[in-house]
Amino acid sequence: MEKKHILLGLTDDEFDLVKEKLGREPNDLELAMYSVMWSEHCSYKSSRIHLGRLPSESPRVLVGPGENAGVIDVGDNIAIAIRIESHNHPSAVEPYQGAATGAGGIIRDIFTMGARPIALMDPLFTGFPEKPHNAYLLDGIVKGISGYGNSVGVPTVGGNLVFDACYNQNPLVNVFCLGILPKDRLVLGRASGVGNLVVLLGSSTGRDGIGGVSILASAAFGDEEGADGNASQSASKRPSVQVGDPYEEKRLIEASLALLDAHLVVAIQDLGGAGLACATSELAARGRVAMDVYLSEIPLREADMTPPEIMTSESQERMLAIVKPDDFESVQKICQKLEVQASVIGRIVPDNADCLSQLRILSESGGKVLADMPAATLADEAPKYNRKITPPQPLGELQDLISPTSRSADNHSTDSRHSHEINGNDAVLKLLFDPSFVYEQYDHQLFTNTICGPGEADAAVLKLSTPDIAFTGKALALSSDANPNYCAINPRLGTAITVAESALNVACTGAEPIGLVNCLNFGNPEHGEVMWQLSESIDGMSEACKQLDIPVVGGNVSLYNASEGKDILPTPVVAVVGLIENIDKQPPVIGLTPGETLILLGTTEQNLCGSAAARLYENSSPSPHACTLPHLDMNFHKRLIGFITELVGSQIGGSKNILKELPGVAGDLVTHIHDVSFGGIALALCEMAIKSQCGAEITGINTTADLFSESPSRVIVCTKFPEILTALAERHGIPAQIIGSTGGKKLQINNLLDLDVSDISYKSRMYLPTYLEVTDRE
Amino acid sequence: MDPIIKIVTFPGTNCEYDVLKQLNFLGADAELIWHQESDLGSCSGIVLPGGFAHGDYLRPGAIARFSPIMEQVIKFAESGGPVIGICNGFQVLTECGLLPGALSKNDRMRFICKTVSCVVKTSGSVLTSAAVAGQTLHLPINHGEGNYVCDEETLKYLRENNLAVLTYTEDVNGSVEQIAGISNKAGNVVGLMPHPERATDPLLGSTDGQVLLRSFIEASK
Amino acid sequence: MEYKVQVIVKPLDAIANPEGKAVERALAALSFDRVTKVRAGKVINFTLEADHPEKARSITEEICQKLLVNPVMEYSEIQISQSGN
Amino acid sequence: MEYKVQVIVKPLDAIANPEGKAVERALAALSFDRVTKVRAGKVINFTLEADHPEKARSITEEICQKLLVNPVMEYSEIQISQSGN
Ligand SMILES: Nc1ncnc2c1ncn2[C@@H]1O[C@H](COP(=O)(O)OP(=O)(O)O)[C@@H](O)[C@H]1O
Ligand SMILES: [Mg+2]
Repeated sequence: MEKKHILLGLTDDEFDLVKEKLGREPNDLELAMYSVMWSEHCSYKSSRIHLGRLPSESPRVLVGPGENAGVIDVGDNIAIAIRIESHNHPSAVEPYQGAATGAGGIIRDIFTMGARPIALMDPLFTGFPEKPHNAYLLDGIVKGISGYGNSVGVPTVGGNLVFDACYNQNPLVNVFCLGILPKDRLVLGRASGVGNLVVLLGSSTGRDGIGGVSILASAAFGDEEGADGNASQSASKRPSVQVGDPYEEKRLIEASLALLDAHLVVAIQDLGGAGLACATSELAARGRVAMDVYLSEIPLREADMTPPEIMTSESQERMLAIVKPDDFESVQKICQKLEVQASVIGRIVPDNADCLSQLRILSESGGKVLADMPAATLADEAPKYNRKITPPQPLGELQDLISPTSRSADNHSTDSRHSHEINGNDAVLKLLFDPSFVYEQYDHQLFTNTICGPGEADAAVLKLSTPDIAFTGKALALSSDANPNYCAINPRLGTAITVAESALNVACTGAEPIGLVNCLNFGNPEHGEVMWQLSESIDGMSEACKQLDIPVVGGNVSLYNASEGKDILPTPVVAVVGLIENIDKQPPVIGLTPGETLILLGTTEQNLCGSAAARLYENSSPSPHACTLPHLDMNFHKRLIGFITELVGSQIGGSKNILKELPGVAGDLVTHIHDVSFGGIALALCEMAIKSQCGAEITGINTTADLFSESPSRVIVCTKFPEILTALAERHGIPAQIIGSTGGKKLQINNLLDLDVSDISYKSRMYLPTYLEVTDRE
Repeated sequence: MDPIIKIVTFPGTNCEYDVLKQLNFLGADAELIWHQESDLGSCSGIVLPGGFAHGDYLRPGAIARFSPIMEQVIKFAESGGPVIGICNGFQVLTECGLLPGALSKNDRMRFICKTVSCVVKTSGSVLTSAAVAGQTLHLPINHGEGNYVCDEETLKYLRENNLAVLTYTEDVNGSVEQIAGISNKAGNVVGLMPHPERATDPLLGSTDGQVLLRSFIEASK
Repeated sequence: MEYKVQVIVKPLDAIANPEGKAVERALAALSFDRVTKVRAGKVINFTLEADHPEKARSITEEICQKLLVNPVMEYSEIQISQSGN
Repeated sequence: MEYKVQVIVKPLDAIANPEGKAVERALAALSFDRVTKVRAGKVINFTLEADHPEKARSITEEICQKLLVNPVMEYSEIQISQSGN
């Protein structure tokens, strides 16, 4: 029989380290708590040493990485809290509940900080829905986000939907949440004050999401608990799925915010992965205080739970608060009104002279001590691994990573592999799909803040306001982005380009990027090549964020993602938040207005390396340095972002009015705007055409490589004033080229593409329902 | 006595502040009232707003109808006071019997959030008095269970009395006769699935919901 | 006495049943084409303390009528058995 | 042969059941306080054409496994009877 710690997922070395930290053998309960706290998911043991390289500071940052969420100052004594998290593996087992509890978990991270959650985004990655199992997963995931998000009352305003066979068995479900708080409501998860009460709020604790820990109670160990031998009981001890209850969470949000407003809690922390083990040890460790927890006081859903099960249960919709004894009655009153259960389950106790900040688990107050560990050894002292990094062989010619130098003509690599094979019409019809089938299942308008919802503009745009914070003219723009194809070929540059795209997306709505969170979805960290991808990706993100002055205020790492025995493509996801200082009308949206002119800002590199169109004609997955990605010129990109932010920002109400200098502009200079990314100019134009049911005739794009290149730093603008706009752009050092004019019912691009707008609309709209309206688990 | 509109809030309700904000924006006095209250206080009109009262478990509105405040709401409605139920509020109104029929799951079994076209069928209700019969409005819908069902007899009753005050211009969720909203015979109790409060602020696009909220504010004076 | 109660809530025949239709479509797509007339409803199980079986039934009927069933679109079937313990 | 099939899908014991919890609270508030352990699931009824009862059962089991039941959180009870007509 295998050793307990191995079954619980700890290595022999890790087990030795536990013994060293404790100065003795851990008992079962302690072992269970170390095993969950030292898991990859909770301890970031493989990634932590790399994450430190990300820039996390700016004058606006109030709370950086390390807390439950990052907090950024947006002026007027208001701050925003943002965070993103993955729920990949639970979603593979039970897509509805996996996605639902993913949304629930990230929402708790936000209101833990004192912020009212007001927006979600859900970057999703699955295999192609043509395969029934993928359709089943995607449908379940979308219904889970919809079921939970809508009911808990947090609108889902954006997201992504990416298909690749590498996600067949391992869908990625990332969920981002944004909240708004008055700066003085900010609280941190730090326990303090000897004598203060530890109060558990919300749901009862059941056997949800208990992983390997249940084996401690299994018959195999023949110990005290496992004696009943009842078959149905042992079946019920199997690891079980977490079920979300959005109604409980909704009441928990209201109760937590009410408690914070009334200044009734000293500290508060959500319960997520590793349940009470995590929340108690983190609260104690961060606050450097000792804590006693009384198991008898924890409301249980099932009477016969063992101590390890109770302490590691991942039952959803629970929070842990530190409350002064005198305030508990008031806490009870608020909780009773809002129908939230509140139980005192422990106390902050005086430090023992020689062992500081002990976390003790007692059977009951004054009862038997079942576990006794320094809190920090659980929360902070998991081993950190500097895992082996193996660059792929042969690395070939190392690509100039991020070139800050401006582009010169000979910099243009002309990788037009496949360009002779690509049929424009055919490629477009294969690549286009309309995600509205997904986001129409999400409430994206709650709080009447949504100025641009999903699908309308390059970023979602929300009024900066909540039920308790009045709108003052400011708005937020949100975009989430990923580019696994690019990251597979060159994780460093690919990630930098992902950051660049996300920042440009918010700029297209007139916002200045002010913060970023990321979710690093990678394969098995014990594979040297995966660690290389991870490390490179972090460097690419770091460089891009430094150059664009965007602080990384939080993130999440999900490793061991693999399907059919193969690691997934490296999938770093970023979400950028932008701030619009003043808005009094809707930003230009994706679309076309007949009778106007289309202008391309930025230059196209004729390079199909890593592009979606080229991928259609390749049989294998993109591999490291299979070809050379398009360049990213950061100086230029930064200039482009600045220009677009000002151009759009001043049109929608900004003060820095670059439009003032422009006589002869009656009305909007920019009627529509869309960045060029997935599918290149071809897909950007199709999306614009479909949105307005208006055609265009493009004469300025001459080659397939131009049409499908996904080189960064480009934007298409629709305008009534082409001369004025091109002159203005050029004055700001932005190349601007007139590429065609709008009107009619066809999208025609020289001899490269010729399609009816109604046809592409129909095809793209039908893609998802065709496969998702009928789904089975297979 | 100043006219005050009461917006009933159940645990799980989530559109109460949106309704409050937009009623204020249109110049009305309004305030929230918690479902456990058993006294309406000074009240000239009642809104049951959208959301997921009691999580919408079992059936939307099924549990909410037993809240203490509902007895008062029913009395107020029976005495002719203006009462509107938006989305989840409509579901509560049918569950508690103030309006006939029921709202079942959307026929495609999916939640729908989008803007749809509706036609005002009659101006004979507190929600449509300022509108013109035949007028088309673009209104956001946001529901998983908005598929209006009723038996033949009820349908006949609705038709004969012209009580389907608002209908969709196309089939969006399977509702019989594309019903989006109905009123009682007196016209003082109206339930509708679309969210007029989401189409009131010009910065958010459509302002077609204003005419409905204005009618209601007028009736609540 | 403790009773185990099972209430099955089914859609009335005259009322459309989208959930059943969706299941039927899915089954047809999976080539289970000999399945027809699919109707979906819900089941609620609970434990009830009552003095005798008739009492348990009448309480359950009251519960159905007040809460579990909306007679506009549903009806219920009740099963009551004495609890094992 | 035509068979009437009823499949009851219930949550596994260890799995949280928010709907049951909400119903239990509502019943308590309505003074039905002798009701406990409320769990909600679903029921699916359909008609199945099969050669003999065993076949009907095996098809139904396959349907449960493929579509109606996710075994990580649910289990099913199947009842099959010969159709009246
Ligand atoms: N899973 C999703 N949830 C919500 N909105 C989505 C989702 N997937 C895509 N969208 C929305 O659809 C639109 C198009 O998505 P996408 O093509 O990924 O955007 P981008 O132009 O940034 O690449 C965006 O507005 C996006 O927010
Ligand atoms: Mg974009």
